[in-house]
Amino acid sequence: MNIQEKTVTSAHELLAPDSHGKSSVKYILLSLCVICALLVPVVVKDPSHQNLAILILMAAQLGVAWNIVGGYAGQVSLGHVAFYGLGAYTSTLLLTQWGMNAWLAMLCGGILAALISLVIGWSCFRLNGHYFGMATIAVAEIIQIIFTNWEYAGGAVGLTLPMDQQGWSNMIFTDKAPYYYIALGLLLLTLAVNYWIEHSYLGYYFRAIKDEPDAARSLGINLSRYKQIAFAVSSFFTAIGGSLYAQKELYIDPGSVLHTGLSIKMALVSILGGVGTLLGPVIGAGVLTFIEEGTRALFGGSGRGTDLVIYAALIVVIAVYYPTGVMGWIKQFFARRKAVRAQKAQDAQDTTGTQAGKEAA
Amino acid sequence: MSLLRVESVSKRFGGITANQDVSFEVGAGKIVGLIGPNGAGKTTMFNCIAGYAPPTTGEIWMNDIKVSGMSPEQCARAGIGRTFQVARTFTSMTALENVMVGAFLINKNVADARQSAAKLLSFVNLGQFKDKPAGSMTISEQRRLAVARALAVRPRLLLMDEVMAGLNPTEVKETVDVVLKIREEGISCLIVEHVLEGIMPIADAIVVLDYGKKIAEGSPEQVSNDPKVIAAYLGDE
Amino acid sequence: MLQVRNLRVSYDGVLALSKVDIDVEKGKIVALVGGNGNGKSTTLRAIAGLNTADAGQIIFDGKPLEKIPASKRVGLGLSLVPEGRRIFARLTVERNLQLGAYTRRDADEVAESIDTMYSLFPILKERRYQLAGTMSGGEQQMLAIGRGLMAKPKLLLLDEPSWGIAPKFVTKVLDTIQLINEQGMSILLVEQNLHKALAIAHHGYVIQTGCIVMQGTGQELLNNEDVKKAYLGV
Amino acid sequence: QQEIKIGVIYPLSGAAASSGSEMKNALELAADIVNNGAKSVPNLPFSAGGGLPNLKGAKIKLVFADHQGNPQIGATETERLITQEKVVAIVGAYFSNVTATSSQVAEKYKIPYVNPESSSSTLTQRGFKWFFRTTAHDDLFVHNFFDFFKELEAKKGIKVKQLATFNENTLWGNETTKLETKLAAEKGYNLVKTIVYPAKSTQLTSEVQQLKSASPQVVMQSSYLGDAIMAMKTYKELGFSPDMILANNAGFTDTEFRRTLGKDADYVITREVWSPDLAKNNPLIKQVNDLFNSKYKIDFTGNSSRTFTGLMTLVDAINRAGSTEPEAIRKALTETNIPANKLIMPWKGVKFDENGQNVLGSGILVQIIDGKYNTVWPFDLATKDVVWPMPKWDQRK
Amino acid sequence: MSLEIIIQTLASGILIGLIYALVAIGLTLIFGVMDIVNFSHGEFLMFGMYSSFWMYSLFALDPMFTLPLTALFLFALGVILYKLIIRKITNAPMLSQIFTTFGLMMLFRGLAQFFWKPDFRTVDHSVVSGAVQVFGIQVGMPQVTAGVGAILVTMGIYLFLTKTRAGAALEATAADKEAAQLMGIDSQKMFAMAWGIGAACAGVAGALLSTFFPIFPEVGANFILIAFVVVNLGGFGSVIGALFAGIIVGVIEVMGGFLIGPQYKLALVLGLFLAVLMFRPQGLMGKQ
Ligand SMILES: Nc1ncnc2c1ncn2[C@@H]1O[C@H](COP(=O)(O)OP(=O)(O)OP(=O)(O)O)[C@@H](O)[C@H]1O
Ligand SMILES: Nc1ncnc2c1ncn2[C@@H]1O[C@H](COP(=O)(O)OP(=O)(O)OP(=O)(O)O)[C@@H](O)[C@H]1O
Ligand SMILES: [Mg+2]
Ligand SMILES: [Mg+2]
Repeated sequence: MNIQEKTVTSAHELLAPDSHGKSSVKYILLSLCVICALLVPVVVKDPSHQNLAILILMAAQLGVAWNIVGGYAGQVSLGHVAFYGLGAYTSTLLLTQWGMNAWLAMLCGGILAALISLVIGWSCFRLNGHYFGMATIAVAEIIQIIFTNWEYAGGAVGLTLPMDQQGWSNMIFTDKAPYYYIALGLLLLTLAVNYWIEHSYLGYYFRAIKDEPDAARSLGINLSRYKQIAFAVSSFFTAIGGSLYAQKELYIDPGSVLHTGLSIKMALVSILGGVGTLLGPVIGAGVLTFIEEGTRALFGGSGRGTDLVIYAALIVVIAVYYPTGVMGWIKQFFARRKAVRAQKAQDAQDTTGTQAGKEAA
Repeated sequence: MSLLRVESVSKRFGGITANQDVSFEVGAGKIVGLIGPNGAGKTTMFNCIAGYAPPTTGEIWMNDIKVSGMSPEQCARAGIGRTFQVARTFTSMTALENVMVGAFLINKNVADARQSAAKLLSFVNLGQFKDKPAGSMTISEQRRLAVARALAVRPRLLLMDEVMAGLNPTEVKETVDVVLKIREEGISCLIVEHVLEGIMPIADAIVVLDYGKKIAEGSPEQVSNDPKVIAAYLGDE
Repeated sequence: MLQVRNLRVSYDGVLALSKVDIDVEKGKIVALVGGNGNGKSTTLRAIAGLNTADAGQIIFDGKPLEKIPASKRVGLGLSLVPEGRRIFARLTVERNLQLGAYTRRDADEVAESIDTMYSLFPILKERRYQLAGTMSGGEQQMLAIGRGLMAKPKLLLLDEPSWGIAPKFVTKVLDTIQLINEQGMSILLVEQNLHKALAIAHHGYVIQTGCIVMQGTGQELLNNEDVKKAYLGV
Repeated sequence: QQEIKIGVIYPLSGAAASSGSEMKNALELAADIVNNGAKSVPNLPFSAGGGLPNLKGAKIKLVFADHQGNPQIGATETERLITQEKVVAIVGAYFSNVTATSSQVAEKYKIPYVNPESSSSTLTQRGFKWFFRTTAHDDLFVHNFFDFFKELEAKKGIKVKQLATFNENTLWGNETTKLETKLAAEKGYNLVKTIVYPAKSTQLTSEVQQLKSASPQVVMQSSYLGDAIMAMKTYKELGFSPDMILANNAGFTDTEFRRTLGKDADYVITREVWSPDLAKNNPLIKQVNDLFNSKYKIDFTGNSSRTFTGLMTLVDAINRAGSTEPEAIRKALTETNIPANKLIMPWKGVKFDENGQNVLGSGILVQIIDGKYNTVWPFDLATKDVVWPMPKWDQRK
Repeated sequence: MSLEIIIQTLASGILIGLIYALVAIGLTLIFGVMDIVNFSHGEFLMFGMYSSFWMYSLFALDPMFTLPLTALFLFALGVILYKLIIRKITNAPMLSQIFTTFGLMMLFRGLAQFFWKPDFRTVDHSVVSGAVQVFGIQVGMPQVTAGVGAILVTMGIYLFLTKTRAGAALEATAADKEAAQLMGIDSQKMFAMAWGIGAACAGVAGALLSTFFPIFPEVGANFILIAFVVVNLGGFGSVIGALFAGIIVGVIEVMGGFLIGPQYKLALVLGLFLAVLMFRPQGLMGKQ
């Protein structure tokens, strides 16, 4: 199996491709990005556009969370929707049935998902590559069946959140702006954790496990422990993303929060942006959501599925021509530029060299 | 005092017996060569010691710790470092990062790990490849990288599987120097090697396997004059 | 029989070979020597078609090879025993040998060749139904050589055939190489066991950082002071 | 000239696209009638054409959106329709779970939402102010079943005792199962088997085998088309013939159901809301259906006729409001009172209660006989007598 | 549970299982040779069904008679798809391969809907219809035909892979593409062939199914998950494994549905599949 994803080492490299010294530039750039992001709801007033921005943030957050286990640690989970659904269901049930504070409920959902991921991981991590991916699909599918048939959780009918009980403690709002800030905050938090992991020994361990698990063991790395750490962190954030979905749409059912297609989408977001890179999923989410919403707005009314055809065709084209995602493409771009520059320098040297030679002769 | 004790180890794969009742010892700070014809069971013995393939019968001890039956990662923690006959480098990482992964076992701090990894790379003469992706290094370079990586876990015993294969005599000499430096650090080495110029001059002892059985043991001179070894392995030259 | 002119090859933009010229005459053994990472394997891979050349010509039997894919070159009589064995790990030993003769049509002749390989490397016969991947390193190397010979090529490219082979057998492998050469097969040999390799080679090339820097008969090179210092550890 | 934008949101692609496209046709027909008139149906409101009289002949313009059967997309698209396309009202969304999320968005923006065909009873229990449903819901439909049994016994002397339910496992099938179980117990029927099967099964052998072992008199079934066809084929294959198959619409009323199964579809009774043979009582039905058929080469179905009616109800309200102000439309909707003879449905009219539920809607039961749907209940609308029991498979010609 | 019911469920399980196997074999073949999981495989099945349907409805040709044609179409489709798209991603990372075939899945569904409408279609009068009576139980004639067809095709593929030169070449390419080239095997040709045969298998399965299963653009979705389970359970790349796994899955599904409750039948199959993987991580017949 070919899991040798090309890895761009860090956002650092990308933001300042050939300047390790200029880290202040990097921080200024980053803060600029964050400030811009903070201003979006102030500038963009149209709720539908705000909604689009939220969708991008939510997709990005899921992609970043998935990337921890699927990208860095190379354990391609195709059943992450299980955690998404667990998060959504847990927080919704705690909120509606037990009157718990929504933020606390969200946290509980995350913790529960992380715990369950430990159980799943314990049994599935013996499997390699496609077997692992398939097993995660199976687990997600089983969880969907359980929720579909579980009366307490609303079964196939689903659960509704009280639309009229708005406020911060219930995390229910009429306006889009609060959702936007929550989604943004969540994304930044996930990114921060991801950044920390990437730059700590964990990041190195994850990549080692992905490249050569056998060799990693000879260096004292307990494979299942570190895979489980990656899986649990990833599930935690995925579940929180699920809770946010429930809080935003105010209605969940197995078809919407436990749908296999969503697992794939989480992976798609990362792949499109660049697997195993910090900011890849964010870019991927932007691109994917734009294509998705754009094609639907333009062609969705035709009634012939034209939007899907175009969307799918675009996906195929991107996958075929940019297999390492946007980040991979950017990296290649810089690498090529560097090579060209080096070549030029070389040529210049050669000519001066030969000239010098001639002169000497 | 001996560091590693292999006590009547046998290893069977289905019908094939790769090791049969093999016992030997590696003393602290010694270099021991493990030689024998192809298929004699040397790599298999490594796998037994490093926890990759537990012996069918017999026991293996590191000082007072019984390592047979432990997992590879436990063995690593018990002080056994190893390289593989097939290089198995982390191909998406740079040479330095490869070594850093090993260094984290001792110290989880990234900056510290980077520093000690850089030292180790120079130690095995790969200093100039620091930032080169490991996947684009030649196979023999990757093997030396694997030595640096294994050293990063600060083992007391280092198992090296054919790190000198594919080197020309000059390069073999360089590598021999590296091995001697490793011994100076107080690390014992158990070396599987077919390049005899690389092992005979420096080994404190040689163990010879044939068809899974130990057929000889002793100093390099003793072994190379042993008719059984000549017949099975060295050939008459 | 083989002429390599001005060969230039790169990996992801990084130059591995900058200027390689090699000639192999019919019925000769030619050795290519050089230090670690200097481009020996890359040269062989380019000749076999696994790496595409950025520039230069490879002419085999009077035919330019640039446009011919690797798989078609085998049919022309060019076979490579690659570095790192590359045997089919999940297939049996015998199946590996059979696949070596993929371009040959006559089943009886192929069976005969397999027997020849078995007599050359008895361990292969003993393990004919074992999965190749579970063989020991040296056994796999023997299998790789045997598989390369099965194609009955006009020119055999050997990349470090003695890698991981026990001393007693190294002699045998090199003897075998000489033997098949005497039977008419031309050979381009990359080998680190320089004493032995140069001893059987009719001609030798020294490659350094992707350039051929020296050539001569095997004996000339063996006696050359620079070669001695750089490669023979003297 | 003013143009009134109405957002319509349906599953135009994905698994339910086939129903979606049918409903889209019905909507386009309705819009066309309102805007351009239709002489052949003089009795239908707005058939004079020329747009809405009270808004100076304003034309209506439908803005279509595709929700792909996905609740989140439903919500997103509704938001887009409201904020980008500035529609004055929404019609949608067929799937109950999508209706749930998309109507929530409309509620938030205070935009009227007319739902012509989602049957989940919970939708009108949410206390929404802007949500109106023209069709009757599952609650009523299931009650119809039991009314039917009672009347069968009273008027025809047929005793029904042993029931089994056989429903698919999405929202619709689950709600139905719950109600059927409850009512069976309340009304003293013996429910011998309750089966909930996963939609999109590749085979239904074990399900039918279970039914057969329980040998009920009546199987009450809710299935979409693919499953419905497969179930019937499996019944025949395994020789399972209860006295009655009482289906809950959906797959069993699809044109393809009869075409595929041919004679094997006969004697199935299914709940409907519409049937061409009702034209006997209401000429409008035939007239509008002919119009539909001439344009799209298909007949109305229970779905498309309801969708048509939903849009017409909304148009009626907008016209009475005389304004495109949401609040005015909402008020007009609450005051809706369309008499039976202005509808193409066998209903007593359209009139909403405080939850937005049409209280005058109802269902009918039709039985397939000789490849045609015949209304068999309510008995006063019936065009044919119920065939009971269904002949055994091996005794059919 | 009476004997009759046992036999009946067993028979139904085996028959549907054989279809699963046939769908899965194409998938396992493509995977085995190229290490690519083809998410659009269900759509090959769909195309097979539509091919039968159109020849039936336009020219009144029975799906059984047009089966070879359908196989041929699908073979061509597989080869063309390989040449146009898959060839470019042979060396791409696994994830972008998943991405591609997933995109193809959506694309094919979309195209089918676009051109053929989302309606359910059926072949209502095939030469194979009705039911046959064996051992006191009834089984549908179309199902029996499909089952027999599936066995024949599976055997054919198995013999092809093990007994022919091309089969050996496929196996070698699967093991190591570069080394296979060194043997003189044209790996491009082999990959194209794998896609062709894989698609043709799905096509045959589609043709066999078309006589008793409704045809619609999304029909692939009904089978693909099960096909994946079968491929895994049998062991990626193993044809015989897929055959056995298909039958096992079919039987478990039908039996489990009867004994435990239909709503859990899929969960049961998946649960069992996970349990097997715990003990044999490489599937029943997979190589490690
Ligand atoms: N997993 C396995 N299954 C079956 N046989 C095996 C397995 N692993 C090793 N063997 C056999 O055990 C024997 C010993 O193999 P081992 O790799 O230890 O040899 P070695 O001494 O390292 O040889 P070399 O010098 O050629 O590397 C060989 O004959 C090999 O075929
Ligand atoms: N797959 C690859 N990607 C990138 N660079 C490579 C790759 N393979 C080889 N190289 C580089 O090309 C150069 C020549 O390598 P090559 O393998 O031809 O050397 P060699 O002479 O065969 O060395 P050795 O004696 O170690 O086998 C080296 O600098 C190596 O780093
Ligand atoms: Mg070995
Ligand atoms: Mg080399």
